[in-house]
Amino acid sequence: MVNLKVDFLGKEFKNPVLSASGTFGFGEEYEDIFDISRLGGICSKGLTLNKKEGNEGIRIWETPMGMMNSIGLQNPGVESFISREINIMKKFNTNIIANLGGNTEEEYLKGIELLNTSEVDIIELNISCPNVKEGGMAFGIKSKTAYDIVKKCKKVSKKPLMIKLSPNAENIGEMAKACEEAGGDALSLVNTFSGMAVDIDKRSPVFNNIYAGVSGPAIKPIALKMVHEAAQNVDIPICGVGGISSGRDALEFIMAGASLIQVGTANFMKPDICIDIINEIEVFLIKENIKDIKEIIGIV
Amino acid sequence: MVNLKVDFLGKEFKNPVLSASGTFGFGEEYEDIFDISRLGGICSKGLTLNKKEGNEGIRIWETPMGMMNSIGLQNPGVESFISREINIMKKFNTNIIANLGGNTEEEYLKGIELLNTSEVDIIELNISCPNVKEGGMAFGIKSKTAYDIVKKCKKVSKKPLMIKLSPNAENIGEMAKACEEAGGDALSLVNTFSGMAVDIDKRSPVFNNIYAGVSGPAIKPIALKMVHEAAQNVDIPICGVGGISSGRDALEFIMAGASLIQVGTANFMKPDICIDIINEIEVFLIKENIKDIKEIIGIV
Amino acid sequence: MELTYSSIIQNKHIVEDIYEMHLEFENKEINPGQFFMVKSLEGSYLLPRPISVYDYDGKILKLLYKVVGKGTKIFSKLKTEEKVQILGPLGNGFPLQDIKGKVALIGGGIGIAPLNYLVKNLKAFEIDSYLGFRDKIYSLDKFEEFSQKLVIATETGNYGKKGFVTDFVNWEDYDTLITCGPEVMMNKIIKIGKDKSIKTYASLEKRMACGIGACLGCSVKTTSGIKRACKEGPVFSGEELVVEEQPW
Amino acid sequence: MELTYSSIIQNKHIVEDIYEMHLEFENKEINPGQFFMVKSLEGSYLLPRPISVYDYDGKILKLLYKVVGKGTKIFSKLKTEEKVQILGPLGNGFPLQDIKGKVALIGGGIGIAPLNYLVKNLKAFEIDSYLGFRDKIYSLDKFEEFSQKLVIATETGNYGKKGFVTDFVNWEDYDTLITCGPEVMMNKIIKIGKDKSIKTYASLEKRMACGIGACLGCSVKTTSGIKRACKEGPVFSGEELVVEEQPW
Ligand SMILES: Cc1cc2nc3c(=O)[nH]c(=O)nc-3n(C[C@H](O)[C@H](O)[C@H](O)COP(=O)(O)OP(=O)(O)OC[C@H]3O[C@@H](n4cnc5c(N)ncnc54)[C@H](O)[C@@H]3O)c2cc1C
Ligand SMILES: Cc1cc2nc3c(=O)[nH]c(=O)nc-3n(C[C@H](O)[C@H](O)[C@H](O)COP(=O)(O)OP(=O)(O)OC[C@H]3O[C@@H](n4cnc5c(N)ncnc54)[C@H](O)[C@@H]3O)c2cc1C
Ligand SMILES: Cc1cc2nc3c(=O)[nH]c(=O)nc-3n(C[C@H](O)[C@H](O)[C@H](O)COP(=O)(O)O)c2cc1C
Ligand SMILES: Cc1cc2nc3c(=O)[nH]c(=O)nc-3n(C[C@H](O)[C@H](O)[C@H](O)COP(=O)(O)O)c2cc1C
Ligand code: FES
Ligand code: FES
Repeated sequence: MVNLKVDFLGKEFKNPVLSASGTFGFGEEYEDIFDISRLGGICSKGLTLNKKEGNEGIRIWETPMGMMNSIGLQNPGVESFISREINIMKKFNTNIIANLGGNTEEEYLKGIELLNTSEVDIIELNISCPNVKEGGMAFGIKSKTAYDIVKKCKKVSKKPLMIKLSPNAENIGEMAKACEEAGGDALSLVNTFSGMAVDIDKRSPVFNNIYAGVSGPAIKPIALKMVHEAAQNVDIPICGVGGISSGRDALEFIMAGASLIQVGTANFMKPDICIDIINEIEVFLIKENIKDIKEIIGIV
Repeated sequence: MVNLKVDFLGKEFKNPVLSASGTFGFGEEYEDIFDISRLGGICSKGLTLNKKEGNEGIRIWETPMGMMNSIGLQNPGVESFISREINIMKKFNTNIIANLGGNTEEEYLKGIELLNTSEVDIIELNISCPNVKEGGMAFGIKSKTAYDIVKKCKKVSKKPLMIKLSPNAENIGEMAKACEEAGGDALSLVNTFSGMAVDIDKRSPVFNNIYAGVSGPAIKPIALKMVHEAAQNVDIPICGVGGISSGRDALEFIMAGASLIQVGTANFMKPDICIDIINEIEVFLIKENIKDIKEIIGIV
Repeated sequence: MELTYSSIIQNKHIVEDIYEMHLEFENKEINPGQFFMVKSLEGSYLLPRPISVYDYDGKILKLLYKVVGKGTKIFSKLKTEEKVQILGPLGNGFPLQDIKGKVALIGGGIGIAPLNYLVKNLKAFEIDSYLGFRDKIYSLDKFEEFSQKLVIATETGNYGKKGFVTDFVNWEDYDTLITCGPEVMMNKIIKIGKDKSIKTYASLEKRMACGIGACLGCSVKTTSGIKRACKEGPVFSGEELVVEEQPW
Repeated sequence: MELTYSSIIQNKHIVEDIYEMHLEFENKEINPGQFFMVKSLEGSYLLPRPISVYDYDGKILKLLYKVVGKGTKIFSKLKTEEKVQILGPLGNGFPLQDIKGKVALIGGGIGIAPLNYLVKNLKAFEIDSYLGFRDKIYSLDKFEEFSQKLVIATETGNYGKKGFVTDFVNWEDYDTLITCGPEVMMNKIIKIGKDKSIKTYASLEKRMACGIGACLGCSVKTTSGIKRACKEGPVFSGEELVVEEQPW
């Protein structure tokens, strides 16, 4: 038997496959479709200190082998999460990653303080959501800004902090390094790319916010490059995200330096795709006679 | 009849559809396939002062609705272009845009001096090729570096200068502005995105250079956003490029602020696709009762 | 609800851009108004497409669909015995137990699809059906069989009355209006329902990614907050919908 | 060379992952060794695929292809009467006028496709054919008809001799070696040709985007500089190839 287990920030992951934030709710909707306890972990929908209703207008748009979304961090707020949604996640017997966004420093810090007392395994600090105006993403563009917020968050956090980077960062290598230096325990990347669609019949942007986040297989080669670049620049572990829809895709990210990977948009294409991906990774390791997945993390 | 003509840097373009640099050679290979004089213009293969042999190893890789290339600016050099290839282009009776790359300031300046005496209509200054190590792209990442090179090029150039921006620029709005302030006469964007592919069977990167340029429909929403952002930041005209494969795509770019558009990767999907695109634009204008394409440039 | 790969029993062209697909799908319970996320196995698109249940008899799942873009175009080319990925049944469906009194079903174009499976399950009620088309008519059988009155209108006047079908409804005759069709039509009916205090139900079409409530892409503004068309809908009562701010 | 949309006359499964497609394509001139860029009209991929001419009689263009990935998989599902986009004939083809003396055609697997159309056009020469397969054999007719000697080898020993077909060639017997197949096989033959001063021609497989010489994606290193496999190739003489540095 091959070993798919990964140790990441002191937590054991059954396998390197996680569901990505915002594409998997809090897990319960997928319960009827497959056995969620098979996942390495689940990243919660992006949380904010206070409940958010999200954006108006069209929220979903298909693009060539990709999609755009402008959900705008609709979520019940951290307190509700701790008293309600986390209990849904707990019963799946896998790692719980709370994805936390914010518009201000205080929001992040208060959110973390609340999460400190909860049973989440890791906090994924979302400094990269392109869909809220004031914008978590504001923190994720310039390395210096990111450094400052991560440093402060790290000070209050009792949970391991995984910083979720934006592909819109000015310089991904520098950004990765800044987050490491600020004390980030791990990195996840990438969040969605800022993109646009025009409704030419109406002669107006499709999205009320004009820009929206691009995800899916279309972005895979660019996301993979960013993961590789980040891995070249830091020593903290990395969770790779962006367009993964097969075991081969996942293995590309792992070889490029990701210890774990997240599956986002592909869940919509085939809601049990995470299981396929876990199986394909396992079959590859067996075929290639690789005893332990750790042997190939970052070998490229 | 609707008017598709566009005046761009003092040149008349029959219509806004150009073939993009590197995907159309110097035009001659497409001659058997369609009437090239129907194009608004042709951007030459990227030229450098001296002949280049290009990169070793795999040069082409398909990605989901996109492709990666690592040609590495294989080209005959500016002098050969002026004495030979330009004559091929001249017989197509359309605008000739010479795409010029370089590794050093001198290379750019000398290249421009040679082109000054030629019959090219516009020089497209490629500060964004990700596939040469020393890299034209080095000039296209930081706004300040771009400003400096554009300023110098502008001083020697007797031809209108269209600056081709990289989507890997740290800040596309700022970059656009910097190129305008340095005297750039127009902008074209985007060049290819830096991306990566891993051959998991060989456990090595697919490309000898590790990273390569991503293009095609996959990048369209991101490229469109960048064109819109640039258009919001400058007053000089813009030529939109990136993933355009239909008249509707072209119209999205035009409405987002592009006066002209270029078709690259889509030429490989269907070698006469530029003609389809011109026809589709015309049909749209007729149907929507738009008399002149200029009415919709930048209306979004 | 389940994810499965169903064989196509037939996939036939009905008229103009309208097709009907029959799928193997045995022994499930499906409420009228529910839908499936449907995806062909090959094809250059990413998201499954939401399609309503047009009819179901415990054995064969019938879908009626209109070719409007890439996905439905690919559907129209699928052949017998090929498989499609389906996820469902999804959504709430029409609240059969709450529907009262004399009912008008008002369908526009392809919006008649969910009403077709509804009309036969509303047997116990007094139903009049009003169906509007642009030019060609289709899929009238069930409405003829189960309605007391059937009014057809076409915009071109080619069949039935000429004009919008909503022009031929005597609103005061009804206790309940049930509608599915173009948004302008549904908005109009919801407004009439509100003005005249007639109970209305509308089945909304929103762009969807997951179809199961996980992505929050299909939000609908209601008087009791944001709801998900795929989970708390697609059927909403007119009263709870905040129509003015709906982008549909 | 032209861009056209050809109807599929038939598209049949031969053996294992090998298929044969027949296309309408009338009254053109095609040299053995030329190829077409082939693309299905629907399907989730972008670049056309280069496929050699397997046979042509002035009316029907025949292609023999192996399903290895996404594109060829989609090809294998295409049905009679569907259309495919084809661009061609492309490339140089084998230099019929230069081929001299006693000739060995050495094909490996699907690499026999271009040799099949070549063998019947080399009628005037003395030809021996050496065909290697992994396990199953296919498409031997033309080689039987037009070769003086036909040697078959399979890696499994299932048919013919057991081993690599190159193990059964008596190199000194030939003036010209013509090969198409896996890169290791072709490299070996080119090397043997160089060592023994036998003229060799190899038809190379390089990844292609445009197929017509415009993108410079298919570069081949030769003693006289970089050449394009799609334009100056795909057939190159062994002498001019710089094999050591070829990534194939
Ligand atoms: C609950 C529900 C039930 C539906 N039932 C039916 C039915 O029974 N028969 C039928 O023909 N159509 C039905 N529709 C509409 C159908 O989903 C769209 O026509 C279809 O998704 C269009 O896909 P396309 O690829 O052909 O078009 P494209 O325009 O290429 O689609 C692009 C994207 O937009 C989405 N989209 C486009 N139009 C619509 C729309 N009107 N509603 C929702 N999403 C859209 C697509 O799902 C896709 O993600 C239903 C929609 C919903 C939400
Ligand atoms: C001049 C020429 C003639 C050929 N003739 C034939 C033939 O007659 N029959 C046949 O079965 N095959 C032939 N091939 C190989 C054939 O082109 C590939 O097997 C095919 O492109 C694989 O496509 P895919 O989508 O199935 O595989 P994928 O691996 O999914 O393809 C991904 C990309 O890689 C390229 N690619 C993958 N393998 C090859 C390869 N071996 N050569 C070139 N590009 C490749 C594809 O074109 C595509 O762009 C020929 C190749 C060349 C260059
Ligand atoms: C509908 C949708 C909602 C998302 N919501 C969030 C979110 O709340 N927080 C977050 O960090 N990322 C969010 N993302 C980004 C994904 O987690 C992931 O980083 C991105 O989509 C790239 O991965 P993919 O290509 O596999 O989807 C969302 C993505 C989608 C498609
Ligand atoms: C094979 C290939 C070669 C290219 N060579 C050049 C080049 O020499 N100079 C340049 O400025 N851009 C070059 N490009 C970039 C294109 O001109 C274009 O900017 C980019 O591909 C995005 O457009 P597209 O998505 O329509 O292809 C090349 C692109 C491809 C695919
Ligand atoms: S479509 Fe995902 S929540 Fe409704
Ligand atoms: S494939 Fe484009 S030059 Fe050969």
